Amino acid sequence: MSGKLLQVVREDGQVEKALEPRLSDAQLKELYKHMLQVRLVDERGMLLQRQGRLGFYISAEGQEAVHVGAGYALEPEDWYYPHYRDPGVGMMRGVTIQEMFHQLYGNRADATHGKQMPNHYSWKDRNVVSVSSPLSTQIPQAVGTAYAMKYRGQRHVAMASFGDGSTSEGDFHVGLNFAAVWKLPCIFLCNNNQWAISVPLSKQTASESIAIKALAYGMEGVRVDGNDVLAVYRASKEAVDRARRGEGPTLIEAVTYRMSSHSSSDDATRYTPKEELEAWKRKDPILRFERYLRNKGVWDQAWADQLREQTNAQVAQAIQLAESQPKPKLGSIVDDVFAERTPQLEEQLADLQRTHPEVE
Amino acid sequence: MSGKLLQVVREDGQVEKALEPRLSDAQLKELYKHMLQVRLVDERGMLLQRQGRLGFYISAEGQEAVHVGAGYALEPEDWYYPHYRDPGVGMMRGVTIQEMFHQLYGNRADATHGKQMPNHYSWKDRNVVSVSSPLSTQIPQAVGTAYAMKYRGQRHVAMASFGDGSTSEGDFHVGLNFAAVWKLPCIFLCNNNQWAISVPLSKQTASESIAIKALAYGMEGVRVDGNDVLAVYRASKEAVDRARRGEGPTLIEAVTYRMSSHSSSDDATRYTPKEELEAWKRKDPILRFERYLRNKGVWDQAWADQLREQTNAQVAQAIQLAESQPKPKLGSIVDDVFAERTPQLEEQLADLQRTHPEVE
Amino acid sequence: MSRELTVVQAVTDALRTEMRGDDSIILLGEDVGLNGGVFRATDGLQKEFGEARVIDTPLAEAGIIGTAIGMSLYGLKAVPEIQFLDFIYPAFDQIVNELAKFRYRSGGQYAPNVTIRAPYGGGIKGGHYHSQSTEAYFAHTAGLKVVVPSNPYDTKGLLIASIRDPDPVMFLEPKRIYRAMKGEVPEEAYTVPIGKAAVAKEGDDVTVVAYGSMLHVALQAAMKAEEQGVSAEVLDLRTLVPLDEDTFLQSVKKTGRLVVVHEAQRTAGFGAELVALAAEKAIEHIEAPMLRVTGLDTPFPYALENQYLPDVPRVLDAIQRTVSY
Amino acid sequence: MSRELTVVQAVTDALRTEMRGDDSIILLGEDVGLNGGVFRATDGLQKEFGEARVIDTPLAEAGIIGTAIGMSLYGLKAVPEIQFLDFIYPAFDQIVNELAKFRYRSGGQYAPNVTIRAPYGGGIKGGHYHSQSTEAYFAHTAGLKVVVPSNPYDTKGLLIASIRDPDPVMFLEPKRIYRAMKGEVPEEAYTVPIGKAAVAKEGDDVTVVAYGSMLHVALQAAMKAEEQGVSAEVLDLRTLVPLDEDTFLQSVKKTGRLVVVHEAQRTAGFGAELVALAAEKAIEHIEAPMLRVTGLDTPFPYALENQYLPDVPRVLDAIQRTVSY
Ligand SMILES: Cc1ncc(C[n+]2csc(CCOP(=O)(O)OP(=O)(O)O)c2C)c(N)n1
Ligand SMILES: Cc1ncc(C[n+]2csc(CCOP(=O)(O)OP(=O)(O)O)c2C)c(N)n1
Ligand SMILES: [Mg+2]
Ligand SMILES: [Mg+2]
Repeated sequence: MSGKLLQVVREDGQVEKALEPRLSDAQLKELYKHMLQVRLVDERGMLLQRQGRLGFYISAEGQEAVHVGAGYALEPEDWYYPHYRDPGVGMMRGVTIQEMFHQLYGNRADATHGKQMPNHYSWKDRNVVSVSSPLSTQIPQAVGTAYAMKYRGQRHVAMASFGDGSTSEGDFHVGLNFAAVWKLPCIFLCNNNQWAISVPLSKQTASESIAIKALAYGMEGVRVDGNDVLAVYRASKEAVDRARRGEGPTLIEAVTYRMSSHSSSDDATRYTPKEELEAWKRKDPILRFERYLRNKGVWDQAWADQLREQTNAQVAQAIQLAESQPKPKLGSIVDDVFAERTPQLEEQLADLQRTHPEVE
Repeated sequence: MSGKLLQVVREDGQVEKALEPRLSDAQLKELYKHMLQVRLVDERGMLLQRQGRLGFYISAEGQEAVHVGAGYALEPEDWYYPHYRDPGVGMMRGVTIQEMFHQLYGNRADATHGKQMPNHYSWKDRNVVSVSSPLSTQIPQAVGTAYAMKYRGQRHVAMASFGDGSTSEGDFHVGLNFAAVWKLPCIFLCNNNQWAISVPLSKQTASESIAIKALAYGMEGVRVDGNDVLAVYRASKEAVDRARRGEGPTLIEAVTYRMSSHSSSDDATRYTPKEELEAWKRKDPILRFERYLRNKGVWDQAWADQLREQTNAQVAQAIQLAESQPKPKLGSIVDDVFAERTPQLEEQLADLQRTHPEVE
Repeated sequence: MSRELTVVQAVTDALRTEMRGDDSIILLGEDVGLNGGVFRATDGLQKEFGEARVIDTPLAEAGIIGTAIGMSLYGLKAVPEIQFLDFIYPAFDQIVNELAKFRYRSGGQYAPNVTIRAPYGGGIKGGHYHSQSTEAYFAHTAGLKVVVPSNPYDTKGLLIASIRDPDPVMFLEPKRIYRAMKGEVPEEAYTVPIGKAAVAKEGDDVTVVAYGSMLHVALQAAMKAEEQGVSAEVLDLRTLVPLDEDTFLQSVKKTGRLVVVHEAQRTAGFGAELVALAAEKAIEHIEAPMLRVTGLDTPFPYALENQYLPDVPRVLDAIQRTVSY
Repeated sequence: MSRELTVVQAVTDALRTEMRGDDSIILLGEDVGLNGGVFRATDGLQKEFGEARVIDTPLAEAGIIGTAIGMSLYGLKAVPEIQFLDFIYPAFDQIVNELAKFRYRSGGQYAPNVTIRAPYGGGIKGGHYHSQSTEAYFAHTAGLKVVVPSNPYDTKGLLIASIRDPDPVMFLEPKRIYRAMKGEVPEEAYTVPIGKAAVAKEGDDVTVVAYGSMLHVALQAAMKAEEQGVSAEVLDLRTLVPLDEDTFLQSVKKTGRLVVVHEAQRTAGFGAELVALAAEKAIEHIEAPMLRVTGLDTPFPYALENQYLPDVPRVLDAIQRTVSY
């Protein structure tokens, strides 16, 4: 609970042997793959936005190790309530790059029928819950799901992911308090990237750390190096195991840094100190993990090159197909308000069809 | 910040000399007076409600030492944002028993024109803010007032009082966080009476204590015996002094017990263990303080008898006058929505006057 | 078999009946367990169904609704109680931005099945914070259904229908009439359909629309009007969203006159919606100003609550003004 | 002196002008300081007035509004910004139960002077959570004034009037037109009175009422109608509460026909209030169904936002339907 930061792999790639999780070489490569894929998708997403081909984009650059490490500690039946900066959990559960780009374009093939902004994914069959823009609302929701899991006697866990700024909202407090009182299998993952748009952590909270806030609820709190995927994995795995044993919730603070602007609508150079960015560049989680894999003798350059190439090709293809899709049908605008359209919605749709016969 | 409970006067009335605040005999008697007056007003209030003469009543029985001790550490220019269980702060600032009963009856002489339920006092000229039923809302408000005091360069403080259950609301979290980040002269007084209507503290939070929640905000937290008026006074005075020195906010947890039902609408025998109540009866704050005054040689039985008699007489007289007052005038129903009545409100009043010519 | 129950007993009975047959139903809220709710609406249910199904929550409405959503996404049917509607606002974000929009934003993937019960309305000397009628906030929030019963039979049937309904429902209980009347309530489970208004009294000269406790004020006023030779038809809306436009428009077209009664403040209240509908879809039948008898555009007062609330003289006055126009 | 400013520049200008003369004005909100607001509405103000007067708050709307109330009770004039109206709900309790009711519940003793600024409305491809128009929630909350400007000049004058007004004001800024037009804005401080609508275009055949960004859609539709020989009068409401009933009723009585346009969803929207008012107070003048052209009764969609929002064809269609009735 102290300010101590759990680190497994140092910046130079050296590992703290005693803490190294027991993962096979294949698993380690998987972790690398997930992080890299997130990075590559994000790079392209930001570019598309700048080209005016996407309306909006929000990137996880520099923070990939947080949700990839945590998500990797989960089973597919565990529910994930995402922050908007963690597409990797869906991807590691089988969401394709194509599916993602359909969502980004909000087209007719989008699984959510173009209902939400880019990056606000929803993958029901992967137990990844619909991303919400309003911050922290997912926290008490995850607690409710953990309650239901426990009530149904299942040994699954629910994990909620959010940012450092999000800890200031009432819902953070309320959710963690319920989880601790009910002693639920619920894990709270704070992506502490030091900023909430332009507001630095020092203006967000005066507490020693985010992890220490766990004390207010009588729950476990840990602080990990969020640019060290093995540290995040290790802490998450311990939390998950504890949760499955019925020992209650954990707050994980993963200390990382937002390497991009907040979103495509933001220009972080207006407010972030350049040196800070430079310093964090050297801590890049993907490069660090590469160093670790090299030291360990697991690194395979050909494999890495191919992975990069393949992913980029998938992305390119996904964009092409996504851009070729039409918009969702007009009728979809009144669907999914309720299980069934009401007469009022039918009437409003008919009105629209009458005044806009040109729209499909 | 630990679970340690600050106690100055033991249950048997013996004092911890090193901690005894330096108060004159006259001041000590004032403290006694304030507690006793609250008790006597409450006794009568509950009775009037049972007789059907008051619509509602909420009593501070057993908890008098909390707000009396804390309020006594304040100067009249310090603002008090009350819980609904602490009429004593207004009283020690000169609110008369008569004024209180006019409010309880919501009559034409009520300073708030019968706008609120009984016990929801508002004493602007005493810097005691209007009581609100929605819990915890006063917490961020007090923070805003403390901000304004600091902004205006005044050395005043704001104190917000609330219950243990109220710490579960988002506004508690939000308010304390703002206060700590802004390092304000603000004091948070938790009347931890162990219950929130029928919900015991163990179902409210799993944290070690309420005081420990201060750590989540990086602020001071203290835990005091809430049935020991000198302990509450001491902790509050220290917090006030710190605040005036610009050293930021404090969370005070005063551990006490609700000796009455939650309110006149509640029947606590449905859910509170009898033994608990019995055990706490022995800790009565007024009796304990009497023991202390006796030990100290300050007690004056004739004075105490007279005080009781006088207060009861004031109460009786106040009731008589309050009951003789008419209801607020019909027109008052549309006043104080805005600084001035809108045409709509004038029209709605005229409508009412037309359909109810009998109402004054 | 049926027996005489009050409205609040019908709530308890609905919950009990439905919970017996469906272990996915979970109740949660402040004081709903051991204490059986401050109005006793959940009396005895924790005893029968255990602490895991009838939960005394910490004191945080956002937590109550937020966790209810999470439970229901996992397949449970959550039936949270908000102790007074006045205290629902800390959960407003969870209701408006989450509960109401989950199905839509996820393209139908995630559809929380939550029925929020909340006692609402005035008449109990509760001042601003134990008397509010803010049904219009919810009616103006796409994705929520809004149901308000007015008698014991409907209370049970509508509450069961709400719990079974796959959509989020705001189930607003008129606390003023919790114990004001008894009525026959069958022992077994049954539903009263959501989205159907009832003609509480037939009539020809004017349509009076009400719901919840105001239905009874409207009915009394209609009886008085009858004495004066005016035949008022009284509709009990029962569901605000989705509205039973057919029944409403039919009546308005028949009588050509409309009076709407609600406790909520006038400006932008649900009464405006009803008048606007008639003004759009039945204007050619309208023969007189359409009137609203409502709470005032003020917070709910304490001492003058009887003056704030619509009463028989005010409703009668409106009826007379519209028929004599 | 005056110069051409956009709507968002007029906001900044109003704040700057007023803050120079009154050190009791405090701005607070998420990203309003160093970053000048995500829409740059407070650009440069922290630099000019310092961190104590332009505060980057922690991320909690309840804290922003709650502390604003506390500041103002102590005599400051707090002007909080809510980053998007969609994110105001965590503060809904502070607004509805506290800000709006403080004066009333304290019998006039405590009267918070808070002007809440919030960008609102669609048209920026923001989906459900960066597009909402929920002005009706606030219009239905006694104790709040609700102001919506539609052009740069009014923006500055109404914002200054709101800050000076002793009552709480919801100042809703139509973000879609933040930069859509420029207009003359005097350099000095001036006010545009709260509670007064403007006749944006005179006409005889039908009254079209709008506010905010929809005013421009209404005007365009009115121009098209003119081409077709229909003379539409267009009202810019500017203030929803307190409503300028006189101007509104005068126009409706003159034209006998009413079309209301707003982005908000239809059911229980503010359009219903306007229609209901006309149906109560001007029914004898009404010659056709009164129509509402509004957002749909759905959450705000992303891909189909242009279909959701009222546009010229829909407004024109309503105008035609009502005049040809
Ligand atoms: C309730 C709410 N308030 C405000 C916003 C606007 N907003 C979007 S992201 C953001 C900052 C979030 O910071 P943090 O939680 O640290 O997450 P990060 O973006 O840094 O990952 C803000 C203020 C919002 N989405 N929801
Ligand atoms: C927001 C809100 N939710 C619910 C209530 C109903 N309520 C009134 S008092 C109370 C319990 C308060 O407990 P606590 O904070 O411990 O204060 P105590 O009454 O014990 O002094 C509840 C639930 C309320 N007033 N406000
Ligand atoms: Mg952040
Ligand atoms: Mg308590």
